[in-house]
Parts: sequence; C-alpha cells; structure tokens
Amino acid sequence: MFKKILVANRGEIAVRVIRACRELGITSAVVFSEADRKSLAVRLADEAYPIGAPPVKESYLVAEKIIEMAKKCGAEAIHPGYGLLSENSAFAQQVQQGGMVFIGPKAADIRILGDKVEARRLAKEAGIPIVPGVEFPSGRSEADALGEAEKLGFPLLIKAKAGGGGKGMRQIERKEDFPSALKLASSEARSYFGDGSVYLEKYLHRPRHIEIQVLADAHGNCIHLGERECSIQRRHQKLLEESPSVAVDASLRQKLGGAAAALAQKAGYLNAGTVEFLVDEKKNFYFLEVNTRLQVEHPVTEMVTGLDLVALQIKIAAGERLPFAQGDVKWNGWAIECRINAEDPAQNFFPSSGKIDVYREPAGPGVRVDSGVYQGWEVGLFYDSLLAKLICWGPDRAGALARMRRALEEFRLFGIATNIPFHKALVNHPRFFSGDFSTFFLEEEKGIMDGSEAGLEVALIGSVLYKELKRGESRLRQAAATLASQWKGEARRAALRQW
Amino acid sequence: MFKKILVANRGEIAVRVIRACRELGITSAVVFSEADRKSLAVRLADEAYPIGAPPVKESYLVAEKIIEMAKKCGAEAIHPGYGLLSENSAFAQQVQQGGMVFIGPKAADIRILGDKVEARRLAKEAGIPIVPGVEFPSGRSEADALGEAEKLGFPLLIKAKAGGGGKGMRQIERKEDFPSALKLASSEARSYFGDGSVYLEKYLHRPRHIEIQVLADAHGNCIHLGERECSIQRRHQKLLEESPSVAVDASLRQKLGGAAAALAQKAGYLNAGTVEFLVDEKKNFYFLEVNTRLQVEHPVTEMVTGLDLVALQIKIAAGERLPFAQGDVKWNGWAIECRINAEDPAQNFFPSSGKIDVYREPAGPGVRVDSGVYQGWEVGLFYDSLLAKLICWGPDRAGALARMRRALEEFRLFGIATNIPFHKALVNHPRFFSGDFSTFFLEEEKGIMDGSEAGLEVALIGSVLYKELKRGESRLRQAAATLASQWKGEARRAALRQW
Amino acid sequence: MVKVYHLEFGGQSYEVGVEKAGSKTSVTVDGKKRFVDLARLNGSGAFSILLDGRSFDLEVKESEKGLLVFALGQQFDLIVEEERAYRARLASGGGKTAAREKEARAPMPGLIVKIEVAVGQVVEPGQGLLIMEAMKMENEIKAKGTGKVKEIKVAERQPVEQNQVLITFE
Amino acid sequence: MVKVYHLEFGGQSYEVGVEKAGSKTSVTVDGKKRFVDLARLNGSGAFSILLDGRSFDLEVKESEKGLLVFALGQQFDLIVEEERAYRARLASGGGKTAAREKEARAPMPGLIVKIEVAVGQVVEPGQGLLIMEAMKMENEIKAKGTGKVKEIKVAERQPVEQNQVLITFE
Repeated sequence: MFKKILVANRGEIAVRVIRACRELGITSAVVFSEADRKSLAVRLADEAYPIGAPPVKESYLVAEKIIEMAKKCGAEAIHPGYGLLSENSAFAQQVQQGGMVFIGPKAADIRILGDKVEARRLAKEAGIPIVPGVEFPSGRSEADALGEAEKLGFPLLIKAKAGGGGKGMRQIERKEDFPSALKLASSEARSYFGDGSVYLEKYLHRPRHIEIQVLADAHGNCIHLGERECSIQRRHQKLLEESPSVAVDASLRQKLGGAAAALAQKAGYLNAGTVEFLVDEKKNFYFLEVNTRLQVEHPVTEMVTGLDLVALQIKIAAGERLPFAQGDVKWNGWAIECRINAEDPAQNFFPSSGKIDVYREPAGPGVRVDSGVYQGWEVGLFYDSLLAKLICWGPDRAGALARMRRALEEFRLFGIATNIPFHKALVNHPRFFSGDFSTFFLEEEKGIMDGSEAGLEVALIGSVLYKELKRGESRLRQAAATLASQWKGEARRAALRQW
Repeated sequence: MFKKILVANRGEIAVRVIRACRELGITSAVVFSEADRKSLAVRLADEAYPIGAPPVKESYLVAEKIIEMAKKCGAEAIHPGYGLLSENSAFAQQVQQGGMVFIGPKAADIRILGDKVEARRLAKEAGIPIVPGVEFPSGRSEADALGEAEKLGFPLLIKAKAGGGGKGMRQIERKEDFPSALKLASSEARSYFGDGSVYLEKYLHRPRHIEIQVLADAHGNCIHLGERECSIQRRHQKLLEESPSVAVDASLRQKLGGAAAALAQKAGYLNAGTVEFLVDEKKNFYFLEVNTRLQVEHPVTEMVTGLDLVALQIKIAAGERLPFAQGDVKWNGWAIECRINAEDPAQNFFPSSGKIDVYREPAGPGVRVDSGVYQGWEVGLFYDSLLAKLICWGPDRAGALARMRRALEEFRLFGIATNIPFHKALVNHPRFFSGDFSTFFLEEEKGIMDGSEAGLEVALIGSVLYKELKRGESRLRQAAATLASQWKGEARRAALRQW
Repeated sequence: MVKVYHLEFGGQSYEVGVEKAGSKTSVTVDGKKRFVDLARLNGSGAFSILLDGRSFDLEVKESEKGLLVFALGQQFDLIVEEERAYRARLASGGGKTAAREKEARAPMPGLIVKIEVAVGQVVEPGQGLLIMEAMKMENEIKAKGTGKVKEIKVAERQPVEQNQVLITFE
Repeated sequence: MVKVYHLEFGGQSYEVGVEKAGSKTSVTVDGKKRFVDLARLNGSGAFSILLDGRSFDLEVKESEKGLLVFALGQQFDLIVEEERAYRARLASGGGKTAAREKEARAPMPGLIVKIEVAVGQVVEPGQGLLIMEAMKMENEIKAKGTGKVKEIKVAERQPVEQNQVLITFE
C-alpha cells in the first residue's frame, strides 16, 4: 500500500480523500492555491503545499507544478478528485511518467471513454442502446451542421465533444436558435477544453438521468454497485441525487448494471467509473456517457452499500484485488444527497460569496455531511459553488426524505446566500415526493420556491429587536460618556475646593 | 401519533429526541434552565420554555414545573431522556395523571426494575444467573453488614439500592476499608436518591460489562437488539461502548438476548430498556441490573441494526405495534462510541469548564456525532460533563476503529480541556485493539496516556510564533502612533507657515 | 409604550410594534402580539430568538440598504426605519417605498456576454436585460419591475465588478 | 538573525529559535530547523500552522501563567519568555524554572471531603493530598512534586472555588 498520497484537488472532495487516506494509515498531502491557505482541506491534511495563485489555470490546473510537488514531498500516488485534472489523460500520463500512480483509470481509458464519440462507438459494440446523435468537428460549415440537426430533429442538445459536467452544453428547442447556439457552444468548448468540436444529440422526452457505479481492478474483476438517480438538475448541473431510483426495479437494475459492467470490461477499464444513461418513461434506456472518475454523488452509493469508494479506489490503484464479488454487493435502505451550493435563490441562483459567520452542520442518526467549509471561512468566487454535500439515509425513501427535511431545517449557515431554501422546497414538493419526475422537473416546476418565505416574519421581528438592542447599547454608551464627563467636572471642582 | 412532545432533558440527548420528533413530523418543545437559554437543544427545538435556575433541583428535577409547562404548551407526551427524571417512577405517574403519556416504561416497572433487589428477584425467577449479593437496608447495624460482607468475600461492591449510573458506587478491596466505605455510600445514597439503603455485591474477576437492548410494545411483542460492550469504564462511568462485543458469539448472543427478553416479558415491560450483565472470562454471565430508559450508548445499536430507537420509543408510547419481529433484526458491521467529556486528562480527569472557542465535529463516511454543544457555547459546571458522542461505523471492528482514530484526529475542540487525548490513546492501545479487556482495563493500564504529548512540539512552536505576531502587531501600532504624531507636528508646522 | 418600526422587503411594507414592560418584551405584527426573548449567541450578529416559545436562530448584519437578515436558511435584505423617520421621509416627499428599483446591478463579478435591451425600450418584470458569464456559467439578469431603459452603462465582453450599475431606468 | 525564546512546560525547559529571512520564517527546536507558515483562522486565537508542510491547527490564549495552547486535541499551559528576559530573571536569582509548584489549587469548584496530609509532612509526587467532591464525583488531588506541607488552608466539608489555594508548601 502507498505510504503517501498527494491530493490534487480542493474543497469537499479533497477532504473526502484525506479522510480515506487517514483511515488507511496513509499520509495525505494536499496542494493549495493562495486562496485556499486556510481551507478545511489544508487544515485536515497531514501535509499541505502551495502551488500558486488563486485562478485554477495558475494552480490546480498546472500539471507540472502538481507533479513536481508530489515528487518533492515523496508521494507515491496522486488522487485527482473530480473536475480539475481528473479527466485529463495527459495528466494521468505525466503522473505515471513521473514514477507515481494515478488513482483512476489508465490514461488511454480517460482519453477514449472521455471522448463522447469513441465512448458511443464502444457502447454500440457492446450492444448498449445509445441516444441518437452525431459528432460535429469544429471547422465544418454551419449549413452542414443544420442539416445534421434537422435529421436528428428538435429539441436537441449541443455538447462539447471533450467536455463534461454540463459545461458548454446547450439545449435548442427550435431550428432558428440553432446557428447562434452552435457558435457559442463551439467557442465555449474551445475555451474550456481546447477543442471546439461539438456533439449533437437528440433530446429525449422527459427522460430520467440514471447512472451506474462500476468498479474494476487490475485482475480482471469488474462489478457494478447499482444506480444513482440524478434527474434533479438545473442548467444540467445535478442538485439532488439518490440511490436507489424509484424508476429502477430489480430487473432494470440488472440490465443497466450488466450493460455498464460489460462496457467497462470491454474497455479494459480500471478503478471507479460511472456509466450514465437516460431512461425514458417506458423504461427504455440509452447510453449517455462515461465519467472516468469519482462522482460528486458517490456517497449515496456508499450509504446503501456500506462500501468506501475512495478507499476502494486507492486499493485498486495499489494493485489490490476487489475484496468482494458482484454477488456480495448488498443494497440496504435509501440514500439522498443534496448539494449545498453558495447560490442565491433570490438572484436566479447566481453564485454568492462572503464570510460564513455561523456554520453548524446537521448531525445525528443517518446524516452524513461531506463539506469543505467551516465557521469563519471566506467563500470566494474563484472556484465552483459547492460548499457541502448533505447525505441522508433511511430504511426507505420516505424515511430518507423525512431525515433530509429534518437535516435541512437543522443546518445553520448564515452570512452568505445558499440554495438550502431551494432544497427545502424540493423535498417538500408533492410531485418530487411521489417520485414522478424527470430531468425536466425543475423546468416544469419553475414556481417551486414560490411562497417559501417562511423566515420573513422572523426576520422582521429579529431586525426590529436588533435595532432596539443597538439603540440600548448606544444609549448605554452615551450614559457612560455623560457619567464620565460628570466625574471629570466633579474632580475639577474637588480640586478647586482643595485650593 | 402525538402532535407535540415535551423533552424533559438537556444536552445531547435533548437534541437527539428533538431530531426524532422532527423526522416523525411531531412538534418538539424543550424545557430549559437559565444556564441553558442558548443551548443547542433550545436552538434546535421547535419550542422552548424556561423552568428555573441552573441547579437541577430548581429546574430539571422539578416534576411539577415540567408537567405544568407540558400542559400549558399542549404536549401530549413527555420524553425524559436519560438521567434526571427518567427513572423516577413518581414522575412517570404524575405525567400519566396529568393526562399525558410518559415515553418509557410504566411507573410500576420503573419502580420494580429500578430496585436492585426486586430486579434480582425477578431475574432469579426467570432463571437468569445473578451476581451473588445481598440487600442492606439503612438502619441495620454495621456489625451485621460486616458479617454479610464477609460471607460474600472481598473484593465487593457497595451500590445505592435505588441508584444507577455508577453514582454512589464503591469498590472495597479489604475488610478494613468496609465500615467507612459503607457509611459514605449510605450517606451518598441518601442524598442522591433519598434512600440510604445499599446493596452489597460480589466483585467478579475481570468481568466484561455487556448489556442487551430490549424493546417491548403494548401488544405483547418483546424483542432484543443484541449486545453492547461497555467494559471501558473509569470510576464506573462508561467511556467507550461498542456493538457487537468481541466476547459475544452467536450462541452467547442468543442466550443473553433470550434471557433479557424473557425478563422483560416476565415483568410485562413496555418500551425500550436495557438489561445489564457481567460476563466472566469463561463466558458465564450474571444479571446485573435493568436500566428502564434509553441508554447514552444507544447509537451503537442503531448503527449496526439500522433502527431508530428514539423513533421506536415514541411509536411504542403512542400505542403502535413494533413494525418487525425478532427474526427481522439484522446486524451489520461494527459500531463504536466515544464519549467526549469536558474533563482534563492532565488533572486526573476533573471536569473542565469554559468557552468552546473552536468547534468542528468530524464528519464524512461512517461518522455520526450526537452533540449538545457548538462553537461559542460556554460549558458550565452545573451539569454532567458529556459534551458529545462520537460514533463510528465500519464493516468490522478494525474498520470501525480506523475510522474512530481518523475522527478523533479530525475533531477540533479548542478552549476547554476534553478527554479526546485519552480516547486517542485508548483506540491506539494494542490490548484494547486486540479485544483483550474487562471492566478492570483502565485500572490495569493506568499509564495509558503516558508519553502522549504529541502536540507539545507544535504548541512550543505555535506559542513562539504567536509571541512574534503580537510583537509585530504592537510594533505596528507604535509605528502608526509615531506616524500620527509626526503628521500632527507636520500639520502644525504647515499651519504656522501659513501665518 | 409601543414603539413602531416600518420595514420593507421585496417592495412590500410591514409594520412591527415593540413594547417593553418590565423584563418582558413583546412585538406586534399584523395585529398579533407575541412575547419575545432575544439572546446573542456570540460576538457577531447571531441570535437565538423565542417568539411565544417558538425557537429560531437568526443573524443580523448591517447592509448598505438596511439590514441583511438570515432566518430559516433564507436571506432577507430589509429596510428598517423608526416610524418617526419613516413619516418624516414621507412628509418630505421621499416616496412610499425607500428604495424603488431604478437600476440593474451586477450580482457578482463577471463578464457581460450579451445586452438584450436598447435605450428607450420599455421592459416588463422578468424580461431579460443582459447575459453575464460568471463562475463558468452564463446567467441572465432580468428586470425586477417595469421601466424604461435610460442608459446602458456596459458593453458586450466588458468585465464588471459585483454591484456595478449595468443599466439605469427612467 | 535568530531570536531565541525560552519555554517551560510541566517543569521541563525548552528553547525555540525563530528567524525571519524575507517572507520566510523558520524555527529551530532541538537543533532542527523548519520553515513555518502561520495563518490566523478567525478573530480569536485560532491558527493553522504549516511546519515544513506538515499541517496543524492550534489555538493560543493568554493565561495567568503565560500561554494556554491547544494542539492535537491537547491543552498545554506554557511559560514563554524571550531569551533576554529569561537570562535577566536567572541573573536576579529567579531560579531556573519560572513557576515551581508551591501550592495545590482547586481545579474546579467543589467540596473538600477529606484531607489526607498534615502540616510538616513531606509528600512525594503523585501522593494524595486531599479528596474533593465535584460534579457528583469524588476526586483526589495529588502532589505534583516533592514538598513539605506548610499550611492547609481548607477544612473538611468546606466548599471551595475554582483555583482557590488549598495547601501551600515550604
């Protein structure tokens, strides 16, 4: 087993990896930008090393600096977390060339499966249905593109060929909007991923976003850990995930799990990965893409299987065998995750920033919080807005939701705006509760937060009492000043009397 | 189901009950003493009502005030937590007479099972082996007592007949120490429990303290939820508990569980209770006593069974049937609880007090914290020293311990002394790790914390840097003052030049 | 003696009366009187409040506009005036609301991607004004009320600071 | 230029050198030099410290004796002196350690239950001095060093305050 691992990430996922290392008796070293000197990850890691200025392009995305730091501190392996360099095959390669282990798939797998077109080709070969779509390299004419788009039909999606996580993704409803959207998507793809090629994809009607967690070791063992339901999204960003899914029964689970594991096996995949599917209302499923890394939402799988995915990633990277077979995987109960973001619901969910004045996480039975912040931490605008993940387990979906409702009410996070009020509205929404939703849910339920100003009356009363308190304090100060000047006068008079 | 429950307790257990209420959709009301106005329980409860001055005798032990408040706020039931009024049969009776439900056993059960002699008689009748011992009413002569003691043989224990939780308990090694110990124990018993009667009990050689959780509903269903190992004690106060126990195999579990359930059934017991046993090195077991309430350490049972004991208590009190049978209870993995107390290891574990300046609980996979404090909370000396319970789950004992080690290292609690360093030493102790321990463990391993001053070097360096920082700041202030006076001089000169 | 405060939130007006009698303080909102107990949690502006026994945590911070209050996980930007000051403002022709929306501001630092309105154009509440990129996402800034565009103070591809005025209305 | 501090903890003496060169600060303990970076976490005395990259949290509070430092979950009551002040104290006959144990104090409020020593008696480290009841438990207060009992300032059944002097030694 490794003696030291470098964590090439920040925020809650860096903390998550540090925890796994500590439990395995491995020294954890984290790199940090100037903005993260006092981050929770730096505070909790065994070791922490600076790698540059706050912008990711000057720190967390500079492969050379990270690899140099890893070598310098004697790390034997690098865990990339998610985002940042985690799906960068060149980085994985450089880590290996530097004589260290990249905790994740082989560089070639990242390149091939991370390429939407290649991944679709592999899936097709493995006999997995795919969403109709077509690659569109940068440089081809707009007219060509429009022709392809019309063949697929509207609505459709434009995605960056090399991208992920919803970045550079665009949904087009009507033909007229296509040309300008294509231009924007292509330019975004170029600026984020260095490749302007895009991918046009048919947009299914009210599909669910269901993904399967797979694990593969270097000894030919490849298993799946069931599904995660990730249909609750805004602007293609997942907000709430659960495992299992109300839409997946044992038979569908077996089909999806089998397909995902087959694809991983076919690709000779190593370590943890996620195969994303769209599932339509008739339970037809279509391969979407592969995420060749740990997912943000991995804790829901951990809570229902009792497994530690990060520990397993590390063990697999160290060459160990998976310590169990497919038949040993047992699912128990229901887990739901809410992503707590620094976003202001009152301002169209714009990212918010500032100091967290009060912070107390919910706790107690069935509640897990994976967070990267603490009371006093300054949330800046350099990085993404995820502050913490609140994960609740219950014996069934109703139990998990009851607990989530309780935990959201219990969360104390004052000083900056967050999406906690949104999550409260969501978990209390009857349609969400019934399980009747798709990736269109938040579009269909735009008014989900209407009338959720329960705190207003308390705020009104609180501010009046605050004003009264301040008035009392200033009166007290005034009285003290008057008293002091009276004393002074008295002293002067006393002095005069003396003479 | 109840609409509103009054929580007649404080600290972490009040928070625990509030959480269960909220998950069940029940309004929670908590009572509080003047010292607890800003307690976490008051902050998290739906409603909070004052009941008097800080000393428990003027607030939390005044049954009348609590019952009046419960009626006034419209509570239908009262949860007593543990300690305080939880094992007071008169209180249970008064609650019932007030037209409310006492969430716990019937008043008669509390009286009978809470009486060590009666409980032993019942156990004997149920065919359960008991530790040899004899009742000794207050008033009988010292000579009589010495005679009884010699019959039992030394070492022996003196316990308050009506007491619990180690209070008023004394261990006597030699005959010479007996008379004075008896006097003290009897006087303590009188002052704490209003009855000077004591109980003399044979002290077993290196026994383990193993207890069985039982649950009984009003419909004749009575089951057990397996064992908890509570042998790690200091001055008869439990410090670390686990479930399952390394000393209990499936066969012993069945015997102990069967005995406990049989006793509960025989007593017509209702709600949650715990039957305590001593288990000797040859796996012989002896009935010790019954705790007719929720235990501090109930979370370890919750984590291995996936059940919510407080929710079940409430459901049983509301007349519901247990929603599962003995055969449905499944145990999964291993859970360990460390009691985080405000005690100073450097001062013989004396209770400490003061403001918690920095507080961040460990979190992440497999970690649960049940706490009654927060950053900024002032720990006083009116109540017991339990600040929080740190509970870790793992697939096996080694996994749970690895997680506990990680969580203890991660705990940030600055400002007052705690027993966290003790727990660190304990979970790293080879004999504890091996499972080879008894209730004598901490007596045998007095030097457990020797040499655990890992933080000293950091403290030395930190204080020097702090001094330098202060020096820099004061120099800065001085420079600013000098500058200001220079400016003033300059301004004066400038003014003079003008004229 | 009841002291009255005038508050505004989201264009709505509220009145809260506060009365001290001995050690007891009560507040009146919408004609409903409640006993309150406010306890400061720490040095900062965090409080625990009991309203007729109902328990809430809140934080109050001074803001440019008035007070920024956090309660039940939500954030409220309130204007708080003593009744006297409010009446004085009304009398001096200060308008019924203290801060009518007269401009669109940048909610955070970012880059203006697209301007969707022109000078002189009348906009409706919810209508898109401009698109800005921030935190790697494009977000539309929408009109909060009806108004006629007076001046557009930014250009496409221009970086802007948080709270910078983007568009003014007549 | 290296600046030297003299520290004491638990009767032991330590020396720590600190040196600033440009933006880098280094400390030397037991001849081992390390680069350090101290960052204040919030208004209070909480810090994050990096020692040659190794990360620790700590809190420093001013105490009666010197500094009260929390690190790795432990609490340390330290005496910290600049080398100059330390040498001046030595020269003026202040003794090698700054605070020799000259008395036993109550670690918390409680009730004296039993006094186990007599005036004139010589006690050894770890020897029981008296038993006090606090927090419903009886606790023994033990001698921290060797000493001869000079005065017993309390009686049995007497309630005492935290930090009250119980026994003085010659």
